[in-house]
Amino acid sequence: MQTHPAKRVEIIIESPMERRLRAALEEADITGYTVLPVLGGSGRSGGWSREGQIGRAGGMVAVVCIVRADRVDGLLDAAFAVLERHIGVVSVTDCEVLRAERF
Amino acid sequence: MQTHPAKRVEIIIESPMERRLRAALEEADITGYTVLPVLGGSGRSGGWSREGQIGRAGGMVAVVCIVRADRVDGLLDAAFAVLERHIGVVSVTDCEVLRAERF
Amino acid sequence: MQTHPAKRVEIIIESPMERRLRAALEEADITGYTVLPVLGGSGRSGGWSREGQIGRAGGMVAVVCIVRADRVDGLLDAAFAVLERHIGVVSVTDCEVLRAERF
Amino acid sequence: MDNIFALAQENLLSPIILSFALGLAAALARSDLTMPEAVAKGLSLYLLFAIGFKGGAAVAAHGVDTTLILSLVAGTVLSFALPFLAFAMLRVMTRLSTVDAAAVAGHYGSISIVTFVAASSVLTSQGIDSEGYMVAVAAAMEAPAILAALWLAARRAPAEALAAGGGVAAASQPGLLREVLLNGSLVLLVGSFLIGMATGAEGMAEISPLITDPFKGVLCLFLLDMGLVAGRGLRENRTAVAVGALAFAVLMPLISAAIGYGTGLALGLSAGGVALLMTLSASASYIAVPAAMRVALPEANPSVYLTLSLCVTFPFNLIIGIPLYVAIATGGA
Amino acid sequence: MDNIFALAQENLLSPIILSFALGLAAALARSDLTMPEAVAKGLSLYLLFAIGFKGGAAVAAHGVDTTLILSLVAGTVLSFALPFLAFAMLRVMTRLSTVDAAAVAGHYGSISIVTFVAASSVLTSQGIDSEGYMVAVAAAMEAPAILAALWLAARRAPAEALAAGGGVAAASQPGLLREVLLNGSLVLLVGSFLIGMATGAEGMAEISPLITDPFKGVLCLFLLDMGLVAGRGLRENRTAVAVGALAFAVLMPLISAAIGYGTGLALGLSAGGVALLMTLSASASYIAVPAAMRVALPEANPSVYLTLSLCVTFPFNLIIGIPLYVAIATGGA
Amino acid sequence: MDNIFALAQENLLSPIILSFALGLAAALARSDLTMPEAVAKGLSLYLLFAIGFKGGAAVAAHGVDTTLILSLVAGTVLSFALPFLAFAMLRVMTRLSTVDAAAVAGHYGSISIVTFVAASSVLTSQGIDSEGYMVAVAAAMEAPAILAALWLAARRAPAEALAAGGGVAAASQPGLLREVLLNGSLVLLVGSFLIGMATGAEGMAEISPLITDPFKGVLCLFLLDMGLVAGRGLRENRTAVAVGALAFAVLMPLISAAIGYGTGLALGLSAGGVALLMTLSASASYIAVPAAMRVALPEANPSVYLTLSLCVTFPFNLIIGIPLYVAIATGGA
Ligand SMILES: Nc1ncnc2c1ncn2[C@@H]1O[C@H](COP(=O)(O)O)[C@@H](O)[C@H]1O
Ligand SMILES: Nc1ncnc2c1ncn2[C@@H]1O[C@H](COP(=O)(O)O)[C@@H](O)[C@H]1O
Ligand SMILES: Nc1ncnc2c1ncn2[C@@H]1O[C@H](COP(=O)(O)O)[C@@H](O)[C@H]1O
Ligand code: NA
Ligand code: NA
Ligand code: NA
Repeated sequence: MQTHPAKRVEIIIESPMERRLRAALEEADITGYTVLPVLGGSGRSGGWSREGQIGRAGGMVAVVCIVRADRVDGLLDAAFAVLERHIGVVSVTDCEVLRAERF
Repeated sequence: MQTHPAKRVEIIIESPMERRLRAALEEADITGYTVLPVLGGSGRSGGWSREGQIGRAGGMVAVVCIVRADRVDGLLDAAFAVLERHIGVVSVTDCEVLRAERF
Repeated sequence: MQTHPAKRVEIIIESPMERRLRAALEEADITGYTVLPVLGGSGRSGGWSREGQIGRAGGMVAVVCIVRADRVDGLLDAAFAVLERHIGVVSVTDCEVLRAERF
Repeated sequence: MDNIFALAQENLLSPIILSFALGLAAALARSDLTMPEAVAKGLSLYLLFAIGFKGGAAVAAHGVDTTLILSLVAGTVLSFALPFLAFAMLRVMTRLSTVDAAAVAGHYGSISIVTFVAASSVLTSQGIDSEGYMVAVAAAMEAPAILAALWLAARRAPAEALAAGGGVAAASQPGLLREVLLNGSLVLLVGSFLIGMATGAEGMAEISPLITDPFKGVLCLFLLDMGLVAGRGLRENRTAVAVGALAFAVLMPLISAAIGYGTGLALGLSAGGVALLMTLSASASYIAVPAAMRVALPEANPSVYLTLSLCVTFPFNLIIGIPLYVAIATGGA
Repeated sequence: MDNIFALAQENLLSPIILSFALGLAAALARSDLTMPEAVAKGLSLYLLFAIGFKGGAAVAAHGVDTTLILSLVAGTVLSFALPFLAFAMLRVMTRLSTVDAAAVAGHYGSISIVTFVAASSVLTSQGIDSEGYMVAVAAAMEAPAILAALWLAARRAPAEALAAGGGVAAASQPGLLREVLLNGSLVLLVGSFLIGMATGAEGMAEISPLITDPFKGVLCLFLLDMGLVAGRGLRENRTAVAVGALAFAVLMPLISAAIGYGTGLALGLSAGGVALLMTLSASASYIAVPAAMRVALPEANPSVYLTLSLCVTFPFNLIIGIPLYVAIATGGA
Repeated sequence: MDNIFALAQENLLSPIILSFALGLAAALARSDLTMPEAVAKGLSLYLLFAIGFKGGAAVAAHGVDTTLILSLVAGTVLSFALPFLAFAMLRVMTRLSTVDAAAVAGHYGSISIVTFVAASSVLTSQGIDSEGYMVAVAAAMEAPAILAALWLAARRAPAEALAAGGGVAAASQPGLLREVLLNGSLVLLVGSFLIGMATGAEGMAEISPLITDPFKGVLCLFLLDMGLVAGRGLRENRTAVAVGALAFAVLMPLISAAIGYGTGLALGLSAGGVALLMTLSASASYIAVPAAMRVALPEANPSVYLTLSLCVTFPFNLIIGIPLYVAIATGGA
């Protein structure tokens, strides 16, 4: 099956910032992304878990965004503007996609 | 530690189609996969979120499937037959696995 | 934007073993990771789903861990010591990260 | 006439409607108030279980009268027939593609169980009796409309549909019919109805502190969630729906209710039963049918059918429709 | 004898059993009816809290009699001893590997709290009193069986186990014992028991509208979910379990119940208390023990122990066992 | 004096406090007892809806007296002013950075709705009336403290904050104010208050079986969860907080309560109303303010403010504060 090269960007970000990240992505014309829930984790600021929490603070989400390689820089700039002062992790992986016309 | 090359296929698909995708994978002899929940996202058909939803329509799941490189084509054919007329995203990434005998 | 090479390790492991894996990672000085929920899946031991389940047994989680390449071996050793007798899948992917100083 | 206004006003000031309005307002104002998916599903399981069980217990108490079977048949026929009417209206009133029109039509033949629950609770408040088996009629009306929609899409849009790999193939999709007939809410509704029938007054006494006393309060919370979801839908899909379609979403329930009224009278249902049959006819699905459409008619645009059903017709029935149908059925109009 | 049949019939027609049956049927028919994991967990937290609290409040009301300590000791001993019997039976009746047999045996020494709850609710319906501290006995019986299972796996399967990195190592795994003793449901059960004891009738009066009135209804919903999970288990693991193992899963509870009966009489428990001890002995764990087995005996096949415990013994106890144990304990047989 | 001890003791033995203690103990002992996030959120939606509605219905019953507006103004002022006092105390008592101190100060100006709910339920138990609109005062006190905190961070820490891209920018962040004023719990609290006012006694009668009868029991379950979360927080952040900060977290509520006492008397509130205003002043936010701080002051360390607010001040108010405030307000001290 015919596949096409692309990039998979994964942004793990604090829940209270999710809305701002989505807005920033849309402003940068990145309209395709998927948000996955996160149960817990650990980082330089210690461990945490969502269990029993009711506030937004103290939670994270993972935003997965598949883009054509030439759009990665725009995406990273947009994401970084939101993330800059915040905790969170961004990784970029090479991938192949079906139906390239969608990206 | 000894690792072996493989492929990581990630299929983001509408919840109402999950059952059919699972059946198609199993028919194509792909019996190893993991299904992750999805909270929301955005695409050409606009944004959506699972919060407060009770129906299956209007939700997606992410199916992650790690396979030997020589089985990727079979997998993609099977997935594509289900996905063809539907929204959804398929990406394939190179990876290394432990315990290659399991794939 | 400046990115740096790193590795993305994804460990899909039984829920009852999550605590032990976290402890092992921390002992191996891997303090950055994120835990994602898993809805269900299928493997050599058959299919399963979390829906309606209340016990920990019969569930899995996905642990995503982004590390510098030189730390992958330590990570895999630590993970493997926990996983060895258990079901579960480990994959390692090349990636690029922002803010390399964090890893 | 006075009666309708009195009813409408009382209805407007009920905690149920106001909870819906609160959710709607919160979502439109972009508040981050949300109910977790699991909680919303839990509440809907509760409502289905409670309404099914109470219907069954009522049948056990009053016995099965001869109208039961006739009502089930009538419900099935209505559900299958109304989409044809809806489709014809949509072709005249809107510029929707055939596939979109067929999908929307399917929603209006089928039913919304929360609308039914809200109408039941209005009847209860006003001390109006109704046939317990109307729950079974509701169940009977869920699926036939889906078949009608698929048939419409396949018959009327062969070219379109075939190009897309289509409707015909879809209608004959293995497993779809089975999936629709065994969808979770239908199974729970029918199952708890049967349990209610089997255990009767005794069973009712045992679990009534769960399924009767807090019922209305739970319905408020659920409608709060419905308001949140509808408001979010409106915000995201403002532009998806043209004026003609909006008019359809208000006109269709009135016409369906009129047909339901005639049917109910012909069947000889009680005033309460007639009001419920009107409500069922007038209501539009937003759970079972959308899921089936995603599987079988993926080319149909979900923004259109969900916006019409959930964001227009549902609130219309809740606020204006139900008091109107009750007033008409009880001869108060 | 008549009494048993009357009880069994009444039991069969209770909303509780029928809800379980509905879930089972829905899952076997491949309906997509499911309860979200979070809701199922929420219901189980409610049940544990309510049953624990009510047990504690009952102890506060009736005082601690001398049998309390003896009953706790007896429960602990039963839980540790029954796996040896189960293991022996499994070796005779099935071809399970030693590790599998040990794991299954552990499940049958431990207890299922929902089975206990269902039995309590049958007693309450029939106006039969029981000792409030039976809840504490239930708690005491949860963990010892796990140690027995690990010991069996390590003693009897040294080669097998060692080859796999093993049972012995597992038994001495740091943290496992602690994890088992502090597992969530045990802590909640014991904790709410203590709260009930401390706050007594006054505390009971404050929260009884939550933990008493809707209790049975919530139990129905929870059993609906248990039916769904059991049905799915049956569907996926039809072939995992041989006839011998099935026979074990029906025979073992009867034998355990008989031993529980003797123990209960020897302790001088009330008829209700004897019925509950029989139920505890007869029930098999499907939460605490499976989780411990995944950690400590990963080589044991979960399809085997979960299918036997959840899909065979649990329904057997629910439908046939409980009315039988109650009838025997109250001398009705 | 006797009165306080009697109250404190009664309070200590209430199921509510003991449930919190159970959660705390379980988490500290590393039990895996947890409540799913969705269930905890569901419980908090219930509590907000119930407390808001009941407050509104009480206002509908007793009429709006002239003190209402004054109380809202007073609450707003308190919420904005208390952070300045808190900030000054933190600068003296601790070595927290300016940004951390500002963030902590914001938490103590704002309120904790569960603390308010717990105090209301103590008043109800003791048959002490209070103004229904105290719920509205609670709502009014949520947000102003956040502005005060941002202002403090921007004024006092220009260098620090600017280096980090900072506070000033943050305070002027588009959307933040709107987000705070429309945060979910605030909207639900105010919305259900208005619904309660609009539907009054009639609405209350309809949904009181959900929002009144099981209220205390649900509060127990919620506090169990709060205990679990607080205990986990303590375990993970033991070292994040110095002795000075701990002292602050106990001293500040007492001082705030004293100020609340004076304000309440000046406003002419009933004894119950004074107790509630003391409680609101003394309580510290752990939902709305932390979320706003993560957005606007990400440099502030969440371990510090969450530990102080949730793990120290919340239990302090629950166990010692509330009975003390009630005793003082009712002149029992
Ligand atoms: N190396 C990593 N790999 C995956 N997730 C990480 C990593 N580092 C941090 N995280 C996630 O980001 C959160 C905040 O990290 P930190 O800023 O290091 O405290 C953690 O709690 C994790 O959920
Ligand atoms: N580029 C993408 N990266 C990640 N997820 C995507 C992407 N495009 C679409 N999706 C997901 O697929 C859903 C449907 O996409 P679409 O068909 O473009 O409307 C979206 O709501 C997203 O959840
Ligand atoms: N190839 C695979 N790709 C992704 N997930 C897998 C794969 N194989 C197994 N899994 C996951 O690991 C679980 C146990 O696998 P197994 O040990 O093969 O039974 C499965 O239920 C899946 O959730
Ligand atoms: Na209809
Ligand atoms: Na047992
Ligand atoms: Na305060």
